[in-house]
Amino acid sequence: MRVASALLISAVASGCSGNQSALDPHGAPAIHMEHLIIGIVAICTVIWVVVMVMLGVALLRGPRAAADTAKSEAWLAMTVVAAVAATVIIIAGLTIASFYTTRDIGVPKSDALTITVRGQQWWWQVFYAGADATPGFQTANEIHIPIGTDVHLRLESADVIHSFWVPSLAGKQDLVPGRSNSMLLRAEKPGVYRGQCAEFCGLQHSHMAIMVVAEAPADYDRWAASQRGDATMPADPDAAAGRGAFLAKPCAACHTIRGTAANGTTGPDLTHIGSRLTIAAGLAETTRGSLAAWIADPQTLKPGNNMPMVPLTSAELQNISAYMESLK
Amino acid sequence: MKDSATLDLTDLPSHGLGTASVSWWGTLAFMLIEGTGFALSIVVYLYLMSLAPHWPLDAAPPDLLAGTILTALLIASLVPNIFLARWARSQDLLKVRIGLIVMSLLGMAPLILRVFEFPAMHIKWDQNAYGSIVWVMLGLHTTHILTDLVETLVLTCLMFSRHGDNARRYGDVSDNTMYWNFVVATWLPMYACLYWVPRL
Amino acid sequence: MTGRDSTDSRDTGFNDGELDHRLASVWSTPPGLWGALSSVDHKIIGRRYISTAFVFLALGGLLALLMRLQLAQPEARFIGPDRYNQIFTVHGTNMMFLFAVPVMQAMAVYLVPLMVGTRNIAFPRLNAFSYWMYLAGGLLLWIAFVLDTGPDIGWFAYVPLSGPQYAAGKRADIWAQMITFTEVSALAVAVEIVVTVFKQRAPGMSLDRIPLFVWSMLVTSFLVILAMPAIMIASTSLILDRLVETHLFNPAEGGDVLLWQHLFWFFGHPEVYIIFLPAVGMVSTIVATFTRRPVFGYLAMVMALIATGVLAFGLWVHHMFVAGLPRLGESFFTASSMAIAVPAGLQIFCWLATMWAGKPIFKTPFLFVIGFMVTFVVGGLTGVMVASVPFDTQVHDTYFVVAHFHYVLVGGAVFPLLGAIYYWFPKLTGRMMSETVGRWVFGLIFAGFNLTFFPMHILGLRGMPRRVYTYQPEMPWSALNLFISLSASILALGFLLFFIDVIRSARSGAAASSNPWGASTLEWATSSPPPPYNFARLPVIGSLEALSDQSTALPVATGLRVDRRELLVSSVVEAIPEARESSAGDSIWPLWAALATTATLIWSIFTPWAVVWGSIPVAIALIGWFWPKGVPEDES
Amino acid sequence: MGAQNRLTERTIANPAPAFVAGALLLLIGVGALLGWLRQPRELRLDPPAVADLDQFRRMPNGISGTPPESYFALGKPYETDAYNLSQGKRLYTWFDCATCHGDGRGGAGPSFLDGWWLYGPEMVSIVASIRDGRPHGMPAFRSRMTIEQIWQLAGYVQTIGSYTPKIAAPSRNDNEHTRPAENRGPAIILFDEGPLGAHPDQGPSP
Repeated sequence: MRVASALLISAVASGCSGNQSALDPHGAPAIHMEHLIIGIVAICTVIWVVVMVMLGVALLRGPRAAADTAKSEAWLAMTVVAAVAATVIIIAGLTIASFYTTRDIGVPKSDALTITVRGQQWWWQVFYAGADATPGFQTANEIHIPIGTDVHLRLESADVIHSFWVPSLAGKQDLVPGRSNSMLLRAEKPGVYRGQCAEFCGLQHSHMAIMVVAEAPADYDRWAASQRGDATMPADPDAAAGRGAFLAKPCAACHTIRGTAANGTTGPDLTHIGSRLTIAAGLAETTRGSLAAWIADPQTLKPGNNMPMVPLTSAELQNISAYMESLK
Repeated sequence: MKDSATLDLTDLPSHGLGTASVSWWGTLAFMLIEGTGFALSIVVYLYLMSLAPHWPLDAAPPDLLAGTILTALLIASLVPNIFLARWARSQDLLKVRIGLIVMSLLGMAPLILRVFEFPAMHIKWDQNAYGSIVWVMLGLHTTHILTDLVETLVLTCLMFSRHGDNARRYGDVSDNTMYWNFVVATWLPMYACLYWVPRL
Repeated sequence: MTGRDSTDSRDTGFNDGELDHRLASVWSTPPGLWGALSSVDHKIIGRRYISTAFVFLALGGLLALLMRLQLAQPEARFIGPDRYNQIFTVHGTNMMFLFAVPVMQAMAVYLVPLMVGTRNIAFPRLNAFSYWMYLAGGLLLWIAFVLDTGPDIGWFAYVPLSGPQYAAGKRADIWAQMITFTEVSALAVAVEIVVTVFKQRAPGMSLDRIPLFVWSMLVTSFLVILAMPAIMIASTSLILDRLVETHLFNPAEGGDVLLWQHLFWFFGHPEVYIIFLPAVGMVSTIVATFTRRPVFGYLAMVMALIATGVLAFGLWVHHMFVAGLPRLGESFFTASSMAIAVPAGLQIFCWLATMWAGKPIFKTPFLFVIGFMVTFVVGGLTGVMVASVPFDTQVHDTYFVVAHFHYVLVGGAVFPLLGAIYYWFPKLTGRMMSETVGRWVFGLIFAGFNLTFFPMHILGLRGMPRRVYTYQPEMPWSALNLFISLSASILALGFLLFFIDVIRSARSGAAASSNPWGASTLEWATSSPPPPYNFARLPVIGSLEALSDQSTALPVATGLRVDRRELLVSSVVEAIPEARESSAGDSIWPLWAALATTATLIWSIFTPWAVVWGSIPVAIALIGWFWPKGVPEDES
Repeated sequence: MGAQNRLTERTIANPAPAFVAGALLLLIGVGALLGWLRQPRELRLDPPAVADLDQFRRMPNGISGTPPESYFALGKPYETDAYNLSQGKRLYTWFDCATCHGDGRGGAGPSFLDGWWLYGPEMVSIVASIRDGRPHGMPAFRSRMTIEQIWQLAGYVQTIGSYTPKIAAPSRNDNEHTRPAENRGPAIILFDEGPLGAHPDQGPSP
């Protein structure tokens, strides 16, 4: 059943959809790690097979000598010593391979694009720093990076320990309160790479996903420019009514929409929520319907999260969803 | 299966003393457990110190007086303690009784001084991590003085009762003196850590 | 006082029947409830301990089934996140602290005194106390869980999630205080075992003649003694942080959240070997018996045990590879974590050599050993994988790790334990378990286990994190999860059959002779089950294989008193007799002491003053425990 | 000595495993019963129950009043339930109550720790103060929080000014420390009798 676990794993890997898998790497660190994983798994599989063959033969071999002779004992002793020596050599080899891979994963350079990710129960707050002329901006649960460049992630936590893990791009790194950790993120080709909090962080640890959108540098610059802008007044009358409802209801106390009076800071910044792929940390795709479902009853979809169920009429609900969708 | 008697144990003593005693080894094992605990508390202290920008955190270094007198007293208490151990070994009831009374008093005196040590730290447990760890360390050691004192008091009562004059009791007194040596010995690194490390 | 005793109180003057009668009158536990509550017989307490641990195994298994039910489908609504978090926390805590460690120690409580040829464990009242503390701790956790106040912070209880700000209510305190209960009982048993092995071995059982199981329990006990204080400091600090506002783990006031992880894993990694090393001893014992020859390389096996024990303290950081520690330090821990594969490998090779040279007899206990070899090697190799920093940063906190440690703990410890139960059942109960059912049990558990846990490796590599109460339908994990959940029912069926077999065999199994397997260790030199005094006359040991030569009479020592509970104290290295020593009689005081301690510990999660007021009844109970009662055991 | 006596008392019977199993089952049974009686942590209240929380009656002077019947049916969760209290503590930070009330010692707004509560210590008064605002600067939070959050916050605020520590009260926060935590009853520690003295009628008496 487990005879060819390496084969099995690679067979499974080739068949999977690949948006959140250590075996489907698209960034330099993850590629190095995948080589190491496949190498170690292959070696270990061979070792396992050899040990099992020895076990089988030892148990089932044919007629045995009537009594142990000193000679056979000495032969056994030599075999055991040789096996231990082989273990030492293999272990040393794997340790060295591990060191080299660690070195290859690398550390981010100081001039790399720096993105600060702040873990919150149960969503990701993302800060893009501004430069001299350009202001920085804030987004949530979604990171855009240009392909082919090293990106430096600064990882912090607002409450408990979380862990940032986008397996197709890199290994994981914890977000530890009171400390600031760094990791290197790099994508080699455009795509959407899903990640998920990997350190148990309370009630909604299961629903704390993050999307990394890797795109060509020009696309990335266009995205960054649009994110820097404030939200615009929606043209659609429903959405405009939704804007009014949003500001009148408790929504604005927790969320910020730049360009409006809404400046709450405890929930995700919604200035460009309509442009994000998902809502509620990867819970659902961003559509008017899913937005309405989420706003109507967040505690059913994600029990225990910090967004309260705000009593709304169905018209208010529709209008606010339309407004959210319009915030591209 | 048949038996064949090959060894006669009749002449062995009916209670072992020192390393031939089970309770001696038990005491040693508990000392190992608690010693590990003490060592870890010092490690935690040094770990927190290594993270802090300055040490002690927001407090003056502890006043030396109470802690130093207590340390001197503990070291001095080793002398009657060693005598008591010797008397217990020679099973001298009168001297053991006197020694136990002396050691009971020498168990209480450090507790009085300890009352002055807590304020001498110039910080409370709930102010910051420095305050927390020094109170935890002092508390941990105080618990050990207290438990040994209770044990000494109970043994003193026992030695004045009809159960007293018995090799087993002398063994218990002897183990108790060993434990007191341990309580004193563990204090010395803690004293150095609590009072002198902040002055480095 | 030597020589004061009259000769008619010595065993020399009696024939066998009269001697048994006299010894039984001194060593037996009185019948009835009071006798049961005050018993200090290591066999009674050992059986009690083992049974309780298996009850906790069954309960923990039920929780595992609940989790598998919830995870069988994506976005299932069978269990909510709040309850699920309690379930996996209680499952982990229960299996580690209430099953795995206690059951191994419980086997030792029962077997070690028999295997070293003494009449009771050292400090028998402490042994009774440790059982009551263990029971109280287990009940605390489970009653809290049933009350919906079970801990929901994971068995590792990382701060700040378990700290004052993010863990509301008393859930985390119950976790931390339950640790104290099991800690006290584990430490007490460890001390008893160390002293029993050091000082109560049968005459002539020098260090190089100690059975391997006893060696493994000796090393394990030292691991307990050196590792448990770390969790004691950690859990106490957590309660202090939560109750009286200390700041040990609060980064804003100079504390540190990673301090918790260091302390926890400095205990937590040796904990794995605390569970695994006894299993190694069981495997060695079973292999020797069922290959009809001594284990190959006795000295190498002992050295491997000690080396594993030492190395166990040097690799805790491999649980923290993604916490953001300096890379150089992490590399050291990669090397040390890999290095522990060497003693483990050595042991595997020695067993293989034993099987090679011996004549295997495929009875149920040996089948479990074969199952152990197959699965534990997988777990060991995946352990080598997670020791590598880059490998670990991909699989840390994923189902890969869930698979890995279940292979190590179930494959590496529970399989040998089940084999050990089949093997020692005659000595525990005087009856044999069914060989036919045993083969079914082994088959179901072995197949069910591998089908359940092997796919988890793949799930982990494909990105499924641990400790999630659900996952989304678009993730490609549904099919494997359903498969795993279905396979878990095979595993559950195997365990169900095991429990049925145990209960049935204990009531009506075939009667066992004193040595049904033809084994060579001392516990088989007395009847099954052993009399309350274990050995009418203490055996004298002349070789490693105490019973290897069945034809000649067993050499024994005479001269112990029969009018009090008396056993022999011997020297540490050579086991030369040093003294006759009394062994404590039955007492109710350990129970009172445990109740007083329980009340204090539970009360202390509500107010710190509980420690002050609670220490008074505890002190009274301890004085009652130790105060001489004028019985022969209290005097020399 | 006594060997013959003990001989008659003792047999090799062993009722222990059955006894332990029995005791264990009994205790688990008791636990299960208690568990059935106990209410679990409520993460989502039904909308009608939430709406009902808004329906309480107040005395004409704005001090005190009667909570809705359903509040008692739920078991007064916002005063006794640790989870709700800790959520209230979060809201205290998130809604910047500290801007006016400081760490509970007051500032621009009144202190919760001085034994003098203008509108009394009852839940209904606190909920009304938060929901509808009060003269002299207390804004209404009706449009900024849901009513359930207001009850949670009110439960927490009541805990700050408590003289007898509540078991369910939150403990310290993971940040800089300015006063003893709620579970130590800070009001009794920090009580500072002002010029007006204590008002047992309108505040928790020290």
